[in-house]
Formats: sequence, structure tokens, C-alpha cells
Amino acid sequence: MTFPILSSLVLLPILGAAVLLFMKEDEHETSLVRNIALVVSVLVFAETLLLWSRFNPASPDFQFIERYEWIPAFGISYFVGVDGISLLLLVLTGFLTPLALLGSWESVHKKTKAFCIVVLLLESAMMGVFVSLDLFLFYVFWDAMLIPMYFLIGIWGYDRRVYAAVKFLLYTLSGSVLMLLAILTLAHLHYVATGAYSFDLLRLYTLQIPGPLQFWGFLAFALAFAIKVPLFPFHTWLPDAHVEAPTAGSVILAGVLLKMGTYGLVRFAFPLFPAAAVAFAPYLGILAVIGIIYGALVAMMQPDMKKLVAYSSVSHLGFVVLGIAAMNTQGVQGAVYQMLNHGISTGGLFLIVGMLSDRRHTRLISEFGGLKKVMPHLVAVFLIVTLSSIGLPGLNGFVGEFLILLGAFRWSPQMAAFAATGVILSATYMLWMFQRVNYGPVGQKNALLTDLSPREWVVLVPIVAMAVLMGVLPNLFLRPIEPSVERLVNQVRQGAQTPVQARGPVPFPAPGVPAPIVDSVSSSPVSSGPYRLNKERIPERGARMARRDDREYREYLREEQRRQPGWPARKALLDQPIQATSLPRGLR
Amino acid sequence: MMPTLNDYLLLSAVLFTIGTAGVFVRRNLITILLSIEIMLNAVNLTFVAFGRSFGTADGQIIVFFVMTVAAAEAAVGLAIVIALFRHRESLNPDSFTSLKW
Amino acid sequence: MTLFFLFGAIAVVASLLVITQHNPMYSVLLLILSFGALSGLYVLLDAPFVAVIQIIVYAGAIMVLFLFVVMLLNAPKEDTEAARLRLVAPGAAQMGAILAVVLIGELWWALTRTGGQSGAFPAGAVTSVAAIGRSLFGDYAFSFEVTSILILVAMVGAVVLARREGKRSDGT
Amino acid sequence: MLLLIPLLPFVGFLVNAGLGRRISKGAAGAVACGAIIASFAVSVASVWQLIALSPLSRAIVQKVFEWFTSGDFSVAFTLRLDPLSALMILVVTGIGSLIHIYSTAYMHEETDAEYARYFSYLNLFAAFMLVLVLGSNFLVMFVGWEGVGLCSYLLIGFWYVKKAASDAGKKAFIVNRIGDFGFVLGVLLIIVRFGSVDFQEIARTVSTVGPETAGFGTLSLITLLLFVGATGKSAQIPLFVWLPDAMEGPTPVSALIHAATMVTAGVYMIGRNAVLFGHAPQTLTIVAIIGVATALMAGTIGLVQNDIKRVLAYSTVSQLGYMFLAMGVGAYTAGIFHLFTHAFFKALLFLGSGAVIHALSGEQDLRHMGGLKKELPITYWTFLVGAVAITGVPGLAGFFSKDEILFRTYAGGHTVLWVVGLLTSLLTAVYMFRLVFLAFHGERAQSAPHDADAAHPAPGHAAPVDVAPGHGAPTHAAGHHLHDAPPAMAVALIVLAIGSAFAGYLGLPHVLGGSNRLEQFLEPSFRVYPTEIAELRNIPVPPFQEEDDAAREALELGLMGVSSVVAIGGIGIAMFLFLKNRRAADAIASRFEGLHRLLLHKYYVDELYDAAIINPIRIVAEEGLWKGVDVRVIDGSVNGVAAVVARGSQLLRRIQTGSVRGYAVSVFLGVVTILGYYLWK
Amino acid sequence: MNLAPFIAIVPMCCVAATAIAAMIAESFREPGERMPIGPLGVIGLVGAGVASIALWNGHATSFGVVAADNFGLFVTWILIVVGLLSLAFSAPGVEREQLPQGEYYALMLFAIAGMMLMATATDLLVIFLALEVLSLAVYVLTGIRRDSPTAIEAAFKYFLLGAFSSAFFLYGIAFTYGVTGSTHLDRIGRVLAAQGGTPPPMQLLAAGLLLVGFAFKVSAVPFHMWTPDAYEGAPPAVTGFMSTGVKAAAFAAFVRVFLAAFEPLRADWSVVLWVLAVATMIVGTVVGLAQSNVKRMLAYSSIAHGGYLLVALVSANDIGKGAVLFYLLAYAVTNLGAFGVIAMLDTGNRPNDQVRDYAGLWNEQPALAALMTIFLLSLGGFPPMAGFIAKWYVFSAAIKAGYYWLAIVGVLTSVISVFFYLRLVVMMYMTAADTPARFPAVPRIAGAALVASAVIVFYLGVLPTRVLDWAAASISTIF
Repeated sequence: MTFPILSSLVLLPILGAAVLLFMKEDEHETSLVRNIALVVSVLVFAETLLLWSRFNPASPDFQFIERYEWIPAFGISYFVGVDGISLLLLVLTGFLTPLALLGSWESVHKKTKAFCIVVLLLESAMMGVFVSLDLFLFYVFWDAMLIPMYFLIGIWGYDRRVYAAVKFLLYTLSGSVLMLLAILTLAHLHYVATGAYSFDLLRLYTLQIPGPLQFWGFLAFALAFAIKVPLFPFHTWLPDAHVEAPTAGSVILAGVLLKMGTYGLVRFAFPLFPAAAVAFAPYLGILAVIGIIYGALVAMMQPDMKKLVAYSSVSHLGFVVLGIAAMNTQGVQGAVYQMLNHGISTGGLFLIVGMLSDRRHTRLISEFGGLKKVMPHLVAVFLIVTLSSIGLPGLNGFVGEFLILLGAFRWSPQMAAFAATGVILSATYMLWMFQRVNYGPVGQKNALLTDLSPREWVVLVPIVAMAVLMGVLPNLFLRPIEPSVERLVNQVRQGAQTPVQARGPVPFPAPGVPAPIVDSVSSSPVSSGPYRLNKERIPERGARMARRDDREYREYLREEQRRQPGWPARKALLDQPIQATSLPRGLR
Repeated sequence: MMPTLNDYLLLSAVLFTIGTAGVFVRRNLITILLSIEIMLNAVNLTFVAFGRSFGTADGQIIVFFVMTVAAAEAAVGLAIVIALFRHRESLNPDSFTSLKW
Repeated sequence: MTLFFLFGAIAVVASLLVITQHNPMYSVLLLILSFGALSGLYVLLDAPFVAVIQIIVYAGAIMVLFLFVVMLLNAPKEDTEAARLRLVAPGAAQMGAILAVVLIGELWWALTRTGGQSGAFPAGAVTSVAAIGRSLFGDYAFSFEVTSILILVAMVGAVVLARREGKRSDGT
Repeated sequence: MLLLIPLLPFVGFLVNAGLGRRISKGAAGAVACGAIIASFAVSVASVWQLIALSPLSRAIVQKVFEWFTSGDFSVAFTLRLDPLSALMILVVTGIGSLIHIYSTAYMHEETDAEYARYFSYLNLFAAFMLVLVLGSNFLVMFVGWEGVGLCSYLLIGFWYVKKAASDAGKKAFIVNRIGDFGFVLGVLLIIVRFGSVDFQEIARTVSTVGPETAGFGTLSLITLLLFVGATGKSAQIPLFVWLPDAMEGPTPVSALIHAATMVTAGVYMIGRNAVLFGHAPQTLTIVAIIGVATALMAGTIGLVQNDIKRVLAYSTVSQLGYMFLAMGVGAYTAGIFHLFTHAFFKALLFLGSGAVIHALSGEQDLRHMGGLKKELPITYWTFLVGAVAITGVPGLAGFFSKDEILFRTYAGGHTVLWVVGLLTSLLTAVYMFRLVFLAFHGERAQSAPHDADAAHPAPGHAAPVDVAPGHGAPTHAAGHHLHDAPPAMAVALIVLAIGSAFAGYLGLPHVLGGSNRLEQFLEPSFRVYPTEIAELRNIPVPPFQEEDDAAREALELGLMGVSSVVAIGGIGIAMFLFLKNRRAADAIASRFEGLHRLLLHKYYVDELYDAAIINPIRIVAEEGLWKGVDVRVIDGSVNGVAAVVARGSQLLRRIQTGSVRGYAVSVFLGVVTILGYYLWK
Repeated sequence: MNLAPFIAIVPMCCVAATAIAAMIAESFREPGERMPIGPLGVIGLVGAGVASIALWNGHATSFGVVAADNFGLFVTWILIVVGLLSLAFSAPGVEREQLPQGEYYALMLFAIAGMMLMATATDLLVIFLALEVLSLAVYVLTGIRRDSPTAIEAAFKYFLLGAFSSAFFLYGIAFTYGVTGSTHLDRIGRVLAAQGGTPPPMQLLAAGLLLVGFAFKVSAVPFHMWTPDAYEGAPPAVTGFMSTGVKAAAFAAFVRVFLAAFEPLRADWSVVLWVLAVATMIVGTVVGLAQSNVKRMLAYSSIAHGGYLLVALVSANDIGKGAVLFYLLAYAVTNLGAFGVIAMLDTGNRPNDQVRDYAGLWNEQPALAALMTIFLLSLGGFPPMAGFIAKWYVFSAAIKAGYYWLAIVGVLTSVISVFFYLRLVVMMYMTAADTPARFPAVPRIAGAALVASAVIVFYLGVLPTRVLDWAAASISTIF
């Protein structure tokens, strides 16, 4: 048996936390505690790199699969694996956690041991979310992750930390519980179709879900993820959580946790409910575009740096969602790439803001000014990260944003055009903040601030290096993503095209009536029942659709100019089998 | 004409209802306990009537058990009443409201 | 039939009086009367054994216990504090009375619609104490043993709760 | 080889940025100058190599690496040298080198760290600018495009302590971003339409279809969007507002970025995509109209400005308008030619003004100058050359290029545009010589430089002080005796003056006996490369073919005469008003009080933007979206749900009164209800 | 002598015997002498555990009224766990408050015996008797701190309402007897199944009244009013005991009566239970929000948990039946753990049971705070703890039965409930204490029991397979 690398990614931080649990907490051991936590997190990062190096970037399939029966009676297994989409998110998680730890090295004074334990547990849960291929397992990690984050905000946060922590937890939880029901429904559908429960994502992908259930299922999933992303108008927990969280919390929250929402959309909501997803994509797209503009405008007026960055996340994540909603190669790939970028740049911004607030114990922009004079190095890094955040070509932000815009443009030029205003707005709010903080005369309170310490250099250099590397050599990262993204896009398109057979009210068997049992998964589809397994996986046709020739495009554009895109009404989805003709033009 | 089963059942229903009503209309713990005894007795009547209609001894035996239960409940209930009275010199149930909300 | 109505009327009236008395002492005594009437009904139902233990156990033992407690506590008459406490559960009595009316309506409705069982009693009731005894210590032996535990528990409980000298009794 | 051209300055940037605090000024300057000069040398060598190729296949392509790929879309980091970019890299590295050298002296009063920072930015700018012009596709160009915007931002805000400077930098960046918004959308549309971002491939594809004359189609939309990008970068209406403010930066920066190179990127971009734009005549018309309108508008504003750099800035805007006019009428070579000559004389003028400011310790207000001719002879004479060149006096660089544009405009049948262009030419002459006369002739104004700030009556913008407060000011204070340009500056001035005088001869038209070598050299860049379109039969005829037609020659000569007269007439007017009879100028100003104020306030465009766009956005964002929608509506409803639950909790809690009878009622109610439900059913 | 007819009652006999032994021991105890009476109970419980392991898959019955089927044995195990933990958590309180040891333990053990009987009984009369045994014992335990007015008040309220509702229950038995001629569940089931068409009103009366009796014991809304008061007034260890043991026993009998005997009438009672479940979940969570007393808060929480159990009961499919068992176990361990922590903090003269009292507990007693957090999170249904699996199981049952709204109400109320669990967490971890340390030290045995509970909570949350299989096997024997 090969080394279970994915499991070790999940377990290593837990082991680290367990070791820490048994250490005494006194002055003497505090630094040891910190160092152990750091070493563990660095080891995890090294392991993610190892994973990447062993990853076959040409394959669209899930790799490093591990599968153990867990609760066999319900078809629940410990089933993990990575594809290109999750691989890099794992690396990102591994990358940011040590930085977050280091970033809070000195600002966390109380309960250092608990802090390190919580961060490590959080890391483990995040890893778990990204590797899970079993919906049950996924949900376990998804919910489990909330708790360490809650403590992180609630214990080590700023003044209104309790409010923020509780709001974060309850808001996120209320979205995800409905997803739990949708997951259970899926498993039940699988049971109805095959006679056995299954939470196996790959099996559930092949389920044919009747229209109304697709509708509700997608809504449940999308709500959970939209809250996590957070998509406008579900975003209000984010500024509170960010502002009150300690630096490490903000970094991880912005860097990784928000990605779980978008990751969930890509991994679960869209491929599981393709027809509904395609029908809802325009609405998602509109919300995303509103989020882009709205987040930026609100960010612009924030007096608090962290809040500003928080709202900027709303804007940036709007881009990601837009790319996903577009559901074409560039859009999704850009979205995945932008997830990484946002992790780097916003993580970096929070680290920097954290350093400033450690020094001044305030995050109000108006309290700062002229920092360039006293701390040129920090300001230089700040500048680079700012530029990365506003998508300057040559740095990471640009590639993702551009691919997303390209994908979105191919889908709906209008939306792309509105989204592109984000390019202007992001420059506006970021540079305005940058100017107010760093330029101008030095105030008395800021005159004696010290520049970056060696530890802070260690924190920031990797961020800057990644920002540059990802901007200059994006293919390094895009390559492994691409096959998986292509597979996903085709899967969604294919799924959306297959007419859904069942119509009318939810054709659930009445309670107590034995469900029709189909002999087994591997057998040929049973055509008589309303549910059948879609055995044909991603035919050639989908691949062909991905590439569209010029002529088609011209027609498309001409048509686009003639009329506004009309989207199928929700009702149509409920009443009729989903036909290819009722899909948005971009995906037909 | 002999009274039918239904007559007995209706009679016991009336008694049972009187018992339940007693729980509410009186503000004396003792009377409330007595009301519960009325309810149990009403049930006993039902049991005996049913037993008679089935022609078996079951009904009567169950009544025997119910009486035991009633006795046990009465013992514990009265002990509680005594303990309560010691604390507050009152038998009004509404004077015991320190636990609420 | 006459006897049924007589006993039934006595039981009902006595029970009604029980719950309308202000003095618990009267209530207890009236309840004994009611139980006596019930005992008569049991006789009518060919259950002499039950009738007897009704008198012995219920009227004789349980009610005496009640009387004991009433006297022991020398309880004040009800409602002395009512003015103050009426606000505690406003309308509970009225509500209870209304609900009781509804309940009897429901029971009445249900019982008068019962199908085949509304007929007269069949002949051949089990009246022999021996038969009851056999049954009680045969089929119902386990239940009987359970009641012994029950009584033990009640005994222990009553002792624990009502015992006068507490280890740190300060409330009394 | 090509990669070295941008790479060398970039290395210079890295060195200065990394070691800046630890090395001396001399070393920093040497690194920077060395980098750019080396780059210049490599450029010359590359161009030499290019010229050696046959005219029809003059292109050197270097694919550096595959930048990013996604599905059917991929873009490589490819550099491409063709005649157009060759000219540009020579301008960038050549003039860039001079300005670097000039800067070593100009910035000498900065601290070591600041000095190194300045040069690192300058090198970075050069690197990005070179990427911009060498990029063979839109995205590589966009890297440079945004990069130079960034450097412009950094350099405008170089004296970051001053709020005006950092504001100006930010404004420049954001206004440029507005242009980029259009540019990006244009590029996206290009990708969708052509499936590629490569200039050559686009040109090849587009040349298979006819020009889009019928309606406003995709091509027109693409080009218009690209042009929006160009207006941002090249400061055209409506996005020109950032350029005058950009004068907050050090003067050499103004010379390099905001006169010679970066601001011409828009023009270059249109030239680069001449074939594409050629297929969108409607866009071209818009380009021409915007160009000429900008030229006129900026020229009129330039007439009344009192800040020496601002006058030059508006002059730049105006000249850029000319270039766009050229592009709009399809005279690509003429436009690029003007770009080329303009780089020389405008850099010269800026550097000259820099020398003046340097000498006056930061004084920029024209009204406080005068009579500098004697004290700063080198500066004066070189400045004069520049002024004459820009005015279009026959024989100097500006004459040839500007004349070419006007001629093409007229010959293309755009008479109205031509008239406006000519008027602008007159204005150019007037405001340039107003500048010359006010600054160098006459008597020095009384107010001493040190209280210059206080004395500034200029409305709107208090003329900024060039040198950062805190250092530098005292060195040349109380100008009893002013130093002329130090050697490093003088060298740059002189070389540029020579360039301004003679650069025009590269494009000497046939009528004047020249062979218009520059045009021949550049022409292939504006067409589809023959080697690459061998399979295409339908080669569009370039819009303007050189004809040796006698009537045409006569027309050309005639128009030359007219513009020469206008130029010299303009100088005459300036001489009358500002040298001989300043009263008359004041009289005119007070006569047309309203107009004067309008011009002085630059048509209130900034105010208009503030009132119409910026403030509404701020108010909507703060009061409407943040405090209204976000806090009240969205968060309010979230918290509202919580509050409703909490209220419900408090209410339900009250049911638990503590009375056991109440509890019994609850039980009894349950019983009765359940039984009632059963029986009712 | 053939002992075979008696083997089904061996577990409860073990417990009852130790209860009697405890009483005897107490009578020999000199005043002030410390006598290990609690461990005596442990012996009984362990014996019961061994016996029930031996009985697994044996399908033993005794007297025709007690069936040691797997279902009953599973509940018996739950009760043994409840008993062991309760004994462990009781010890400090009993010592500190100088409660009558022998009586305390005897009553607790009798109550457990009654619970076991209730879970295994297959005759309504025996169920009623068992119910009375356990109820009377628990009433007394509630009021065992006689000198505390609130304790007596709690006992009184519990007793009065309990007696009131058991009268209804008994009336229900009477009608059942009248309808079917028997009190035996098998017989009842057969009779009810034999008749078709609309059930006669008396059957509905019977079902309704029995439902009321059970609903009272599982404190379903609106029969829940006694719960907060009784839980608040009783000593914490007793509260833990009755909130888990009574509920487990009552649900076991509930399941037996309604899913076996009254199964033919399901169409009628499931609607009522649906409404009860919704009301219970909503009232339990919503009112729980406003509580400032931890015991009271957990009382509402346990009401809400009763609601989730009702969801499983309403669903009435195989998953639902298994879910009831698993949920009972998970809930029992978790809730007892939580009350155990409360019991550990009780100092006698200061109960420390206000939410406010928990401020800064993390600094004083980090281990207790951590354990409490684990229990609270498990109650809130967070993975990877027992509560999550339990809830997941329940909601699967609801989904499978098509009760989507029930599931939605369930998940949303569990979100609300998280809020009040978190209030305590906020207090423990994120609020500074008003006054410095005032918590007693944790006795070793009780501490070990707490840790053991936490371990079980995690075990059930992470590796639930075995227990889930047992639960599935349990229900397969009787339904």
C-alpha cells in the first residue's frame, strides 16, 4: 500500500495539536509550543508540496484516492482524493497556515498553547474539506471547521469578538444545515435508484435527479456556499468576523475559508445539480456582479483597514463566483486561480494590517499616514500586495481576473462588462487606502514605528514571492487545474443537457411503500423507474462544445446584440423537463 | 333493565372529568391530590366494567394494582406536601413559584 | 338499574362536593363517601373482591392517611392568600373548568359512538376470590412483585421526604 | 536578444530597489544610467539587425515563454521587433538615457535612499515601456501598459509627503484604470472575435473581411473600446484630467513619462493595430474628432496657465491630440512621426523647464520668472530650439511632422478638422512663446523664490513646489546668482536640442526633396506582413499611398506655406502680447473675463467630474450602500431575524409562570386538543 | 429448578438487588461513617451489563410480560451507562450535602431498575407499574435536598403533574384494555391489525391518552412545563440522571407501544406526533435562548432533543427506529456529561448554575471547560461528536419518510440551539470572571467519568459504525 498522503495531511495537524495538548503552559514552554506548532504546519506545507510534485497534472481524475468503509450501512466511506482543483487549494492551505502562525507570533500573548492547537485543528479541518470525496465526510469537516474558527475569533479577537464569532458561526451554520438535508436527500435518491445508500460523490454525480429536487437541492447547496463565499447579500458576517478576528484568523478566514464556498460550488453544487445550476447560473452571476461593484463601493468608504479588506474580499470573491457561474473552461479555471490569488493577496494584506495594528493597536486608516517614511520596507511589501490585489499584470491577481472576465465574457458580455468596472473600483479603494496610510507627512504617533522585524520578513517574503511567481508563471499552476476543470465543465454541460425525465410533483414514494430497487450500480440503467443512472460519462460532444469556432461565435455575438439574453424562468424549470433550448445561450 | 357497559363507562368518564376539574378549581394541595384519587378511581371503574364485559378477572386484578399505585403515590405525594408545608406554611400551590421562566 | 343510578349519583355528587369544598377535611370525608358508592357499583359489576378492598384499602387506609396529614398540618382553609396569588396563574381555574367541559363532551361523544361493546354484560363473571388469587399469583405474579418494589420505593421516598430531623434541617 | 532590452533596465531596478539604502548616489545613478544605456545599445544593435532584413520581412520575434493557457485560449510572452517598435525602443531608450543622465544632477539633493528609489522607478518604467512597445500581443502589451501606469503612479507621487503629489499619482492611476476598463473589454471582445490576442494574427484575420462601413459592428466596438484605453493612457478627452496634475512629479519624470514616452502609448497602440482600426472607419472618425478636440481644448487652456510645467502639460495633451488626429485620418506614419519628433522637443522643453525650476529652487510660476535668458543661457537657447520646433517653424522637427498631419487631414477631405488643427497650431505658437517670453525675457519679478508659495494667487491649484520640502530648497535659495544647468543636465539639453532640430529630416517629404525614409521604414508595420499573408489574395490597399502627383505636391507645398505662416504669426502674436505689450494681454484677459476664468479653470472639467461622478459615488457608497443598504437593510435583517427569535423567546418564556396549576392547564389543553383532533377527524 | 423463565429479568434484578443492599448497608451505617454505597451500585450495574450482554440475541422472555429482546437490551445498556455516570457524578454532591446516602443510591438504583423494566416490558400494565416505580423514585430524588425550598417545590411540581398525567395514561390503558381485551402489546397489536377501516373512537381515545402519558414523560410540548422547574430544582446529578434515564426509558416504551402495538393506527397518531415534534423543537430551542440558569437552559435543550427524538419516531421507518436508539445513547452520554460538569461546579452553598457563573471558567478549570465545551458542541450537533451523528441519523429518517418540513424545522432549530450552547462557551472562554476562583476541585472518580463521557462522545461521533449496527440489529428483532 502506498503512503496515505492525504490522510496524513489531515491527521498531522491533529497529532501536532494532541502533542501540544499535553504540554505545560508556562513562560518557559510557550516558545516551544509555538515552535512545535510552526514545525508541524511547515511539515504539512512540505507535504502538500510533495503531493503536488507527485500529482499527475495531465489527468482529470481524482488521484491519491484512499477509501475505507466507515459506516457501510449508509454507504458512508472515508473517501478522499484530489484533483487539480483541490490540489492547489491544499497547497494554499499549507502555505498560509505557517504564515498565519508566524504572523500572530507576538500578538497572541494569552493562551498561546490553545491558540496553536486551535490553528492546527483548523488546518486539519480545512484540509479535510478539500480532500473529501464523500459528502458525509465533507460535511463533517465543513462543520467541524467552524468551531476552531469560532474560538479563534472569540478568544483572540478584538473588542466585539464575541458578537462576530457567534454571528460567523450561526450564519454559516444556518446555511450549511440545509445543505445537510440536501445531502441526505441525495443519499436517499441513490437508495431509491439502486437500493443502497451512498454518499460517494462520484456515484452521486451519475444520479439523475428529477427537476424539482434539482431545484431545491441546488438552492440548499448554493445557499450554504453563498454564505461562506460570501456572495452578496449574504456577506454581512464577513466584515464583522474579519475586523474582530486576530491576524491569524483573518488570514485563514480570507485565505482559505472563503474559498470553501467557491470550492463547494465547483465541486458539489454545479456538478451534482447541473440542470438547476445552469438555470440558476445567471442569477448567481448577477449576484456576483452586484457583489463585485457593491463590495468595492462599500470598501471604498470604510474607515477601518480590516473592514476595507473584508469588503474587498466580497468584491474579489464576486469575481470567483462569476467565473464559476460562467461554467466554461476559462471562467472556472480563472475562478480556481483567483481563489489562490485571493488567498495570497488578501492573506498578505491581513498580515500587513495585523503588523500595523500590532504596532499601533488601531486599524483606523485615519490614525495612520506617512508610514513610508518610517517603515519603507513594510510599505514596499504593502505596495506589492496592494498591486497584486488590484490585478496588476505581472502579479498574480491579473491572470485570474482576466481569465474570469474572459470566461464571463464568453458567457454574458454584459455581466463581464459590469464586472470589469471592478478593475477601476479596486484600484480606487486600495490606492486610496494605501495613500492615506502610507503617504503624507508622518504623524507623531507613527514617527517611532519600527520597520519589519526578521520574523515579519519571513512572513511576508513568501507572500510577495508567490504573488510574483503566480503572476509571471501562471501556467505552473494552471496546468494541473485544467484537466479537472475541463472535466467539470463538460460534466455540467452534459448533465444540463440530458433531459430530466421525472416531472410534476416530487415523485417520492409514500412513506412506508417500499422503494423500487434497482439491482446494482453496475447494471444497465433501468428505464422504467423515474430514476436511472447515467452511465455514459462525458462523451466527445462535450469536449467539442468547449471549443467553438469563429463562425459560431460571430453568430452568437450578433444575436447577443439583437436581444437581451432571456433566462428561463424558475417556473419553467419546475414545470418542464429541462431542455437544451431553455439554457442560457452561453452554455448551449 | 340492567345498566350496560356504556352506562358504566359514561359514569366513569364523568367521575374522571370531575377529578381533572378538581385539579384546577381548588387551590389546596390536599384537595388536588384527592382529585387525582378521583381520577384513578374513575379509571378503576372503567377497568372493572370492561373486565365484567369480557368475563375475566383481569379487570379486577388491574384495579388491585392501580390501588397499590394510588397508595404509593398518595404516600409520596403527602410526604412532599408535608415537606412543602414545612418550608412555607401554605398548601396553596400558587405560593410555590420560585421556579419559573 | 336503580341501584346503579343511586350509587352513580352518590359518587358523582360526592365527588363534585369534594372539589367544591374549601375545607380539606370535608373533602376527604366526602371522598370516602364517594368511594363507598363506587364500592357499591363494583358489587353491581359482580366484583365483590374489588368492592371489599375498595373499602378496606382506599377508604380505610389511603383516606385515613390523608386525614392524618390534614390534621397533622392543621392546614389553614384554602384561599387565604388567594388575593395575592390569583395573579400567579390567572384564569387557570376557569380554563380548567372549560377544558373539563370540553373533555367530558369529547368522552361522551366517543363513548356513545362505540360500536358493539355498548351492549349488556354477558353472563358468567369471575367473582370468586380464589380465581382472582390464582390469577394474581399466576399470570400477574411478576406485576405483583413489581408493586412490592413500588411500595418499597414509596416508603423510602416518603421517609426521606417527610422525616422530621434533617441532617442540616433549618427550614422547619 | 530582444529580451535584454527590457531586462537590463529591470535588472537596474532590482539592484537599486534591493540595495538602494546601502549604496551611494553615485553608484545608484551609475547603475541606472548604465542599465538604460546598455539597453539603448542593445536596441541600436537590434534595430541595426532589423534594418538589415529585407523591407517586407522586417520583424524579429522572440517567444520568451508561454505565459498562460486555459482551454482554447493561450497567450505567450512574446516580443516582436518591427519598424514601429524599433522606432519606439530607440525613443524610449535613447531619450530615456538622456533623461536618466539629466536626473543624476536634477535629483542630487535627495537622500541616498530616495535617490536610489527614484532611479529604480525610472528603470522600472523603462523596462515596462519597452515591454509595452515590444509586446507582440495585447496581453504582453497590457503588462507594459499597466506597468508604466504603475511607475507613473509611483513617480508622480514620488514626493509622497505632499498630499497633492500622492493625490495626483492616485488620480493618474485611477483615470488610467478607467481607460483600462475599456481596453480590457476590447481585448476580451478581440479574443472572442478572433480567438487570439496576437497583433499579427488579428491583422491577418481582419484583413480577410472588408472594412466595417455599413454599421457600428463588432470591429467598431472593439476599436472604440481600445480607444477608450488610449484616451486614458494618452490623456485625451474625456480622460485627460490626470496629466496636468501629474506635473506634481519630478520634472525629468514629466519629460520622460508624461511627454516623450508613456503618454504616447495610446497612439502607439492604434498604430500597432492600424489594420484593425483601418477596418473600423467609424471609430477612426471618432478618434480624429476626439484628437482634434483635445488638441484645441488643451491649447486654449495652455494659453492662460501660469505654471510652467502645466503649460507644457497642456501642450503635451494638445500635441497628443494631433497624433490622434493623424491616426484618425489614417495617417499612421504621420502620427508616429509626430510622436517621434514630439518626444525630442517636448522632452527638451520639460528638461529645460526643469533646469529653470532647478535654478529657481522649485519656483514654477511663470509670473515670478522673467529675464532668465542672461542667467541661464544654455537653458534658454535649448529651450528656444524646442519652442521653435514645437511651433512648427519650417526647418525644425515639429514642422515636418505637424505639417504632414495637417496635410494628410486636408488631403483626406477632413477640411473642418484641418481648420481646427491649424487653429491649434496657432495656439501652440502663442502659448509656447508666451512661455518663452514670460520666463526668459523681460524683467525678473520681484518676489523672491522662498515666499513664492505665499504669493501664489493662482486659483485652483496652488502651483506646487517641485522639490520636496525639507531638503534641497536652501541650496539655491535667494537667487542672487543663478546657476545654469550643471553638466549632466546640459548634455541632455543639448543633445535633445540637436534632436529637436534635426529629427524631422528623417521624414523629410518628397516635395522638399527628401525620400521620407521614415515613412518607408514604418509603412510595413501598418499593414499585414506579406510573408505571413502569402496565402491571402485580398490585400487591402493602404489608405494613403504616396503619389508623385504634381497637383498633390503643389497642395502639400501650399499647405506647408499656410501652416508656416500660422506658426510664425502665432509667434508674432505672442511677441506682441507678452514681450512688447503685456498690458494688452491683461486687457484682453479682463475683457473676456468669463472666458479667461473658464480657461484658467480648465473648463471646470475636474470640478464637473467631482460633482457629477466622484462625489455622487462617494455619497452613494457611504450613505446609501454602506450605512443604508449594508448596515441597515442587509445586516439589519440578519440581526432582525435574531431579534425576532429573541423576542419570541422572551414571550414564550413568560408562559412558564411557575404555577403548577398553569402547567396543569397546559397538559390538560394538550390532552383535550389531541383527543379533540382524533375525534373530530 | 428451571431458571429459564427468569433470565429476562436478571439485569433489572441485579440492579434492584443492589438497591436493596444499599438500603441494608445504610441501616448498618454508623452516623458519620463513610461507607462505599455508590460502588455497590456499580457492582449491580456491571452485573446487569454482563447479564444483558449474555442475553444479546437470546430473545428471552419472562412471565410473558418482560422481553429481553435486543431492543430492550440496547436501552438497558444505555441505562447502565446512565446509571454508572450518574453514580459517579452523584458522589461528590451526596457527600457535600450530606444527603442520606443509602436512600439516595437505593432510589437511584430502583429508578434504574424501573427504567429497565419499562424498556423491556411488553405489557401495558407492567409498563405502567415500571413507570410509577421510576417516577416515584425520581420525584423523591428531585426533592432529596429537603432543606432546599426549591428542591421540594420542584419535586412537588414534578409529582403533581406526573400523577396527573399518569392518570390519563392509565385511562388510556383502560380503554386499550376495553378495546382489545388485553393489556399485552402483542395481543393489542394483533387485534388492532385485524380490524380494517376507520378505527372506532374508543381506540383513538386509547391511543390519544397513552400518547399523552408518554408525551409527558418525554416532556413534549405542551406537556413539558414541569421540565425546566424540576431540572432546575433537582441536584445537578439527579437532573442529569432524570433528563437522560427517564427519557430513554420513556422513549423505549413509547417506541414499543406505538411502533409495534399501535402501528396499525399510525396514520392517526403520526399527525399528532408531527405537530408535537415541531412544537417541541421550536419551544425547546426558542425558550432556551432566554434562560440565564444553566440547568434550566439544558432543560429546554433536553426538551428540544425530545423533539428530535419525536422526529425519528414520526418517521417510523427502520432508520427512525434505529435513530431513536442511537440518539438516546448519544444524548444520554452527552447530556449527563454536561450535567456532570455542572455538578462538579456546585459548591453547596453556591450552586454556580447561572450562566454568569461560568465566566472565566477556562482560566480556573481548563479541563472542565473543555469537557463542557465538548458536551455542548455535541448537544448542538457538531461533528465529529456523537450529537452530530445522532442528528444526522434522525434527519435521514425524516428525509426517507418524506418529512422534509420536519427535517427543515429540525435543522433550523438546532442552529438556534447552538446559539444558547454557545452562550455558555462564550462565558467560559471569552468573558472574564467577576470574582476569582471559587470552583471546588474535581474528585477523581467524577473526573474520570467526565473524561469517559467525552471519550464516548467522540467515539460515537467518529466511529459510530459498530453502535449503529447494534442499533439496527436491535430494532430488527421486534418490528
